[in-house]
Amino acid sequence: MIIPCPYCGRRHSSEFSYLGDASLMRRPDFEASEEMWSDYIYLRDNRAGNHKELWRHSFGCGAWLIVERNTVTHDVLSVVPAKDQS
Amino acid sequence: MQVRRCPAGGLIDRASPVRFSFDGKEYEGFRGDTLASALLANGINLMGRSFKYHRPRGVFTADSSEPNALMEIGSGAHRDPNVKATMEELVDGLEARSQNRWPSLAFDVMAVNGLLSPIFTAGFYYKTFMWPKSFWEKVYEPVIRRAAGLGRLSDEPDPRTYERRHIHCDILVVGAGPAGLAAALLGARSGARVVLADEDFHLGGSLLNLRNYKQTEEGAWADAAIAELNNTPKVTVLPKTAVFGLYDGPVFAALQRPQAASKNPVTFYWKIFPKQTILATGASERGVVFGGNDKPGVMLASAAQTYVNRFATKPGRRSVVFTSTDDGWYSAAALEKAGILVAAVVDPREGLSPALTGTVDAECFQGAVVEKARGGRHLQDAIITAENGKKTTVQCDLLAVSGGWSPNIGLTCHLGAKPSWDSARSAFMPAKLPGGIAYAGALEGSVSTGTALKSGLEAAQKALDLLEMHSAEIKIPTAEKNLNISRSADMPLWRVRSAKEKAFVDLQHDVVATDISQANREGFRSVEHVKRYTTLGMATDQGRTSNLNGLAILADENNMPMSSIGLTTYRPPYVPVAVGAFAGENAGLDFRPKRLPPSHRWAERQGAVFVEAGDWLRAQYFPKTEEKHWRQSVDREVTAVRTKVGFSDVSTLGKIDIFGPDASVLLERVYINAWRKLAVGKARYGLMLRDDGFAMDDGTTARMAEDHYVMTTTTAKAGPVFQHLKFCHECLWSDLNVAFVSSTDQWAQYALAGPKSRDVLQRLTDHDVSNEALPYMGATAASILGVEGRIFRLSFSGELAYEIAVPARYGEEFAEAIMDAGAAEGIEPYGTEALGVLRIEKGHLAGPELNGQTTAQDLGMGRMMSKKKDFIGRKMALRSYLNAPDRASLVGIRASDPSISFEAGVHLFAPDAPVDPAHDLGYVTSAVFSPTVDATIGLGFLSHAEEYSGRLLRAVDPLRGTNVSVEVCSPHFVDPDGERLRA
Amino acid sequence: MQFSAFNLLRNAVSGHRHWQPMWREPEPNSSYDVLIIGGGGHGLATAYYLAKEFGIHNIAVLEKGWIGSGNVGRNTTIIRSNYMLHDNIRFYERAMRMWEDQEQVLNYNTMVSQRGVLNLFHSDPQRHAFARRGNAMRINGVDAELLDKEGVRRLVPYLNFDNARFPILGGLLQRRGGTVRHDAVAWGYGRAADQEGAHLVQRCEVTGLRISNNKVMGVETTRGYIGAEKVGVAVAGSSSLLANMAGLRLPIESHVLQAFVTEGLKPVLNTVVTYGAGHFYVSQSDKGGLVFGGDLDGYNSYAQRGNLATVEDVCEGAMSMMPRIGKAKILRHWGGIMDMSMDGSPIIDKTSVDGLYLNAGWCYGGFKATPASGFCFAHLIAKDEPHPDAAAFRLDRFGRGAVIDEKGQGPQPNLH
Amino acid sequence: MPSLVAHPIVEDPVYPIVDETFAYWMSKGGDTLKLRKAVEGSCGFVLPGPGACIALSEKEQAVWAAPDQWFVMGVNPPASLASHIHFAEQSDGRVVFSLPDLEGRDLLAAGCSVDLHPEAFLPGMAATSKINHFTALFWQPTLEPKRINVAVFRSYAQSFNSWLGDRRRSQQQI
Ligand SMILES: Cc1cc2nc3c(=O)[nH]c(=O)nc-3n(C[C@H](O)[C@H](O)[C@H](O)COP(=O)(O)OP(=O)(O)OC[C@H]3O[C@@H](n4cnc5c(N)ncnc54)[C@H](O)[C@@H]3O)c2cc1C
Ligand SMILES: NC(=O)c1ccc[n+]([C@@H]2O[C@H](COP(=O)([O-])OP(=O)(O)OC[C@H]3O[C@@H](n4cnc5c(N)ncnc54)[C@H](O)[C@@H]3O)[C@@H](O)[C@H]2O)c1
Ligand SMILES: Cc1cc2nc3c(=O)[nH]c(=O)nc-3n(C[C@H](O)[C@H](O)[C@H](O)COP(=O)(O)O)c2cc1C
Ligand SMILES: [Zn+2]
Repeated sequence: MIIPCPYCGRRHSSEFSYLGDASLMRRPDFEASEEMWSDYIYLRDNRAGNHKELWRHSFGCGAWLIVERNTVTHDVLSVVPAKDQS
Repeated sequence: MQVRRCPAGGLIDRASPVRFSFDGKEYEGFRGDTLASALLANGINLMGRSFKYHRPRGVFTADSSEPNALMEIGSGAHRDPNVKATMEELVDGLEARSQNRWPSLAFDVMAVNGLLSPIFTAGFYYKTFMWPKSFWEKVYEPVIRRAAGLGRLSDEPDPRTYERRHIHCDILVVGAGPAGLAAALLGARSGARVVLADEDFHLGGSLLNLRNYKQTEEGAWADAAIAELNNTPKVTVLPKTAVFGLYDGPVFAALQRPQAASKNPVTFYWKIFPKQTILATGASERGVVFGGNDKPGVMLASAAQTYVNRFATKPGRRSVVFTSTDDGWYSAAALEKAGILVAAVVDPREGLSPALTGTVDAECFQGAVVEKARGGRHLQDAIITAENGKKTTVQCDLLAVSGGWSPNIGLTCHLGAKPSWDSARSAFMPAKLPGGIAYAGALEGSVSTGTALKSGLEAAQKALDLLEMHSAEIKIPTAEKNLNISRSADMPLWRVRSAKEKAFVDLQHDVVATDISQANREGFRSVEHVKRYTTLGMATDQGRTSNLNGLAILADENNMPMSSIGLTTYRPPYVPVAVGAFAGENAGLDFRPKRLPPSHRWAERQGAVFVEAGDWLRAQYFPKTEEKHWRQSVDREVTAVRTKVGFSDVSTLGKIDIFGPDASVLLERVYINAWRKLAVGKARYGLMLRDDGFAMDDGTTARMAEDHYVMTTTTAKAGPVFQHLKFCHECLWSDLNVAFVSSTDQWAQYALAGPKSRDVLQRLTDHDVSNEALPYMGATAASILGVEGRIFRLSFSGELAYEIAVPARYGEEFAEAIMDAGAAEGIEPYGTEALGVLRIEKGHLAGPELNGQTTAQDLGMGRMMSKKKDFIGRKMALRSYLNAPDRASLVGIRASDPSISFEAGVHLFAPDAPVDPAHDLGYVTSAVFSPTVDATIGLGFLSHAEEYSGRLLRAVDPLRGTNVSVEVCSPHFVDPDGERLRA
Repeated sequence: MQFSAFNLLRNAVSGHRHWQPMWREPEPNSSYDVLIIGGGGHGLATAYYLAKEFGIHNIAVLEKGWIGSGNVGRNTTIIRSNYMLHDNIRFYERAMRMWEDQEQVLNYNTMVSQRGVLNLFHSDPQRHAFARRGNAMRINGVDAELLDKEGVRRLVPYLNFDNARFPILGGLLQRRGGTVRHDAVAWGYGRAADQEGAHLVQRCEVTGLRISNNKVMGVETTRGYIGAEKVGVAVAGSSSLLANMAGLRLPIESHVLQAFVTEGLKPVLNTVVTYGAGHFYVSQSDKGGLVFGGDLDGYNSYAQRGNLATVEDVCEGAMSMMPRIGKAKILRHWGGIMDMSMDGSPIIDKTSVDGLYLNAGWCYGGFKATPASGFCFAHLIAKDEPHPDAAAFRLDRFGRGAVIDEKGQGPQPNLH
Repeated sequence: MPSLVAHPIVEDPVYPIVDETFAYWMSKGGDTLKLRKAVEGSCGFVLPGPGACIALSEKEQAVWAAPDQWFVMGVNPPASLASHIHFAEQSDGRVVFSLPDLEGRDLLAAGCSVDLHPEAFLPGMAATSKINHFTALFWQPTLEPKRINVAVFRSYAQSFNSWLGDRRRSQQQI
């Protein structure tokens, strides 16, 4: 897979680390219910198809990125820095 | 004597004879030969034995789809099993051996399996060998395993040199037949960066099969094209290179076999990143399934043609050609021109044009088939059956077969695309692929040389357009002129039904036509089921010459059209690839890079013993000559720290510089405890959790300036913690004004520990390091022996201790300087082993306790969790299940008597309790002999820790056969009140 | 037809023309007592035990492809019960005991081969973790041995003992562990379930769940609607997709794991060996191929194919552990979609929808679970209560914090 | 008090090691524009954008390393910059090898998937990537004769040096 890093350009996916569903950016408030918390921590949509997810260009510029990628075809659709969205 | 060598012609260099051996006998061939062509030239046709029945087999193809002629090449460490003789370039001294036979290729006792073949049908092993139960591992399986397998893997480490290369290009062209050459040439002339790869050692593809290649217009053109490509700097020509896989990206992977002439053979593994790709992989001929179609002497017609035209070798003296395509006739003509008698041409088609049948001066059987081939170790004759049932027996030692052509679609399927059946072409054609991948030549249906050349040009033009490059002009040969016959349609011929004799579908795996029928009868209807039940297409050739025939038989049995029967999945690699090639240089001692701490060379000079810690190599202990056991060294090092002073390189701990006005806020959110009030010049211990409430890592963080902290992590977690901090910043709280830099490598940081450490330290710096000026948990920049460094008053050992940092380049010298400065006090260096003992004695945590399964509460730090703020992990750490009283928590464990010992990994039980899971109270994570306590001590996790505190338990270790009495105690074995470290 | 050496001979004489199909190919009925979605090892085993052990015969297994097309047909065939946590040991040991009788029970040679599973360690902390694990096994009555370097050398002499970046210090050996012929497990259970009356419906993809008043009514499929009292989901890598049809989200991500097989070789390896300093484990199939695997590719995927970087990583491990493997040639490599759970352990539980049961979260280790998974899932479906040996594999354990996390990686599935 | 002496990190460097100071410069508060201006004002050069580097001389170079972060060689930040940048000393954290142009490209291509063709990786460009198992920041200064500078973590330098040596050896043998 090739991921176009917004900073570094097209790079092979082996330069990146994967975290998972971009919903991990929506961390609940401490006051939120335990149920909301456990949904946030443990449950995933796990879609077959387009999927927004967090990758870090850890062997490159180090930035966290939100990558929209198709989990069936592995096509990468868009990449934006996570810090611009958080 | 090369008894079967034609007197002239061929792309071999008769001036360069090459000596080689086969099964211990010496032979001669020529440069330009393959092992297979040289063997044929020497009159050897028997080249292997089949997998299951050990039937004698001859060479079947002249390319990488070869199912039969697999050999062992080389000996000792260089012994290479299952090498295709058809692809092995002949070199001087080549040593080849047949395989899977005993005692010899000509006489193989395992051939008795053939007699049992009525039993050894598809899937027979699933139905038997079940009784008695214990016999499978002891009797049946060993026998089956010994009989199975092909070549023998050398018992020695693989000595070959593998190199890896990454290459990017505008246009990748796979296959250097007419289509590929034309495409590559146009790309090259137009100034594109081109990579051209072909698995053959001679570029040219099918053109090489032309009679007198060099004298033909196409041959001359191809040679000129190859020369030009080789001389164009922006073109990389890769002969002997099989592009074996297409991966997401697209990234193509290719394997380049070593160049024959090189003294130091290197196998290259290429990773190719093209902008545009043209696949021109050609098409492969198929055989026909009929009785005895596996006899040595039966081969593909195109292969026979290759042997006579390209290699000037006669694979037989008297031949029969069995074809359902025009190409078979041309092959027949080629045989005839080379002086092989063509006794008969058999074609199931009728009404063939006289122009076609006139190309050969042979008896012509139209509307007929070869029903059976007969012979033992050599083909003797073929029985031809005409449509009216009339049988004719024709003697022959070569039966050249052409059952149709299949485009080489393998690569096009690696990303999951499904090819579709084209009934006009009687072939599965490749699906369209995204990512700038196009097809040319026989692969996309341009099956004549002329159309292949043109389609290569067109594909290159399109690629250049997409690259927005201007396309140059090139001339291609007019080719078609020697083909004045219009092509009659191929008749897909899969099998000859009347066969009673064994008719082979998959030659290598000995899958016969009746296996397919039987599988079908037993309910295996999907092609994938049939493949798995019969093992069709699962051999080293992956069924390249057989799959389609097998599927056609299945379609036929079920009266289904080919289009709905489908194909089994193609997977990489297109040709088998050595495991070593993928590993490249990353094996043995170079498996992973080594990270060396700053004192490494110094420690080496001290005779330290080293230990791996992730990528790091750390000094484990520093033995003295009189010490016979590592424990003596470690005890001495520990005692030195407890009684005098010792020093240790702790540079491997992760160090992260955190800058910015919001650094304190960030620390508040990642650590469980409070940070805002930490004064400049002070350090604090912190524990961080994952957001699920379990502990992630611990360490001290020092505030060096208002907006600058230095965080320390454990050695193992340096990377993950850095990533975590970046996550917290960029993904959760990007409004925070902070920045991070990993500065682990910048500093040589040494722990100086022991009651005398202050005295030693004072000799290294002018900075005031008195207890008042630099109290426990103080942190300061300071000049150390004339360089700018840092001093932290931290203690992992529990003694009065410091960590002193100097820029890493001084690390080696600094170790020396510390030793000098402490000489009077009897300073000793200590390694990771003593470090471990010291921290366990003090009850400090490390990896075994921070194992991802423990919470702050479990670790005895529940009270450290701030109630005034949110922090990562807080919410989930508060869950009631994680705070239940029976949850195992950190305790100290000590042997109840100095004479007994226990090891990490023991489980804890109440003295009278049965040893079963229900009574398992916990386990020990770390255990050492403590010279300070003079007993074996450990840290562990215990349920109902409070209740058992001070009581005796059993440390049970069935693995090592021990079961000893231990006492539950505080995890702080030394100086529980922390007086020493504040001294 | 009963399989035996005698029958094989009899059929050989008659040219194998009298073998019966191993299973029927029925048109699905309009409804069943129990529908099992997923014709993998677990689904087929569940059907078999539902009928055989719990007397429910009006059942069907719905498979979108052909039976065994999922992970059961593409795994590295390792069976073992060498876990560290009691809940896992108990369950996988049940499976191990069932494997030991399986061929006789199913009348099918699944080639259960107890050739031993050896996990190498290369550092003291690793040794200690293995000791904790091995002792936990022994406490559960499961066999385990801790070998030192010489012990390992005696068992597998040609590993890299002398020239290794991470020297081998020893290994944890479970002699009863080994391999089982993957396809045969699917076929053996399929045939046995069919004989017990279950319908195996192939090329029948479930596209929707019909739920009314929070009770499952039946399923929409590519072959029409099929009603059911109870529906058991055993679709491994597709678990989240099925759950989504019921509006549920799962503590699961789907990831690809690759496997590799080399050309056939004469016997070189008698044990299953797992490298402790890299991602590599290997065994030799009865056909002679070295079958091996390594780490996940690491990102969510529903494509059954892998990435080149992982191929390299696995082969680097291979070369470092077993330097003679260099010239063994990879013949084929492929991928499977794994239902990676948030703690690396499975789920066998009811869902919040009445009549909808879930069997999932098997990660890269569900093949060895097959008999016990089928049995315990059948127990749950038939009796509406968990089998004691699988009672810990509940869905609510995550929220409660009662995770069963062998590796301590926390809720990041690609690290398990 | 005696003064410490530095030891060379790599005993037998395959290629020359650049003996200079290094540091990361990071913008305070992420205001890149302001930082750029300030640097231009006080140092006389413009901090390069993503994937780029600038070379004032053999000794003084600045390389884009990460968003809001530059790897700066041989430049002492003037005090006037203190309010604009965080400054992380890395003179001992990184070791920079200076590789001859074409040979260097060939060797790096053995382990690096970035396009290193002379027409693709031009003078003035920089990249952080993986070279085999090493993380490296490399750049080609706009100077003649052309060279490629490769910065690796200090603790890996010896290992990286052997890797380079091994690659060069097998390159020469082919
Ligand atoms: C490469 C690899 C190596 C592995 N190695 C091992 C190992 O060595 N040891 C081990 O114990 N485990 C191993 N595993 C894991 C093991 O294979 C799986 O955990 C186990 O097979 C999963 O259970 P199953 O057999 O029921 O799954 P599957 O065989 O995947 O069955 C699920 C079935 O559901 C079907 N399905 C999905 N969606 C639908 C739908 N909508 N409608 C109808 N049907 C549907 C699928 O087609 C599939 O056939 C490995 C897995 C892989 C991929
Ligand atoms: N029906 C037919 O398709 C048919 C019949 C007879 C002759 N031909 C001849 O075939 C030729 C077609 O030209 P073409 O250029 O399409 O094919 P080609 O067969 O001439 O060349 C294909 C080349 O691709 C190489 N190749 C295939 N897969 C490869 C891989 N994965 N990696 C590296 N190399 C690989 C082969 O070694 C071969 O040299 C014409 O000359 C035509 O006369 C075709
Ligand atoms: C244990 C095991 C052994 C295998 N051995 C072979 C083999 O010898 N030859 C072969 O071609 N494929 C072999 N395969 C791979 C299968 O052909 C196939 O790739 C795999 O089951 C996945 O299916 P798919 O590639 O059709 O998706 C083996 C698979 C497994 C699980
Ligand atoms: Zn980047």
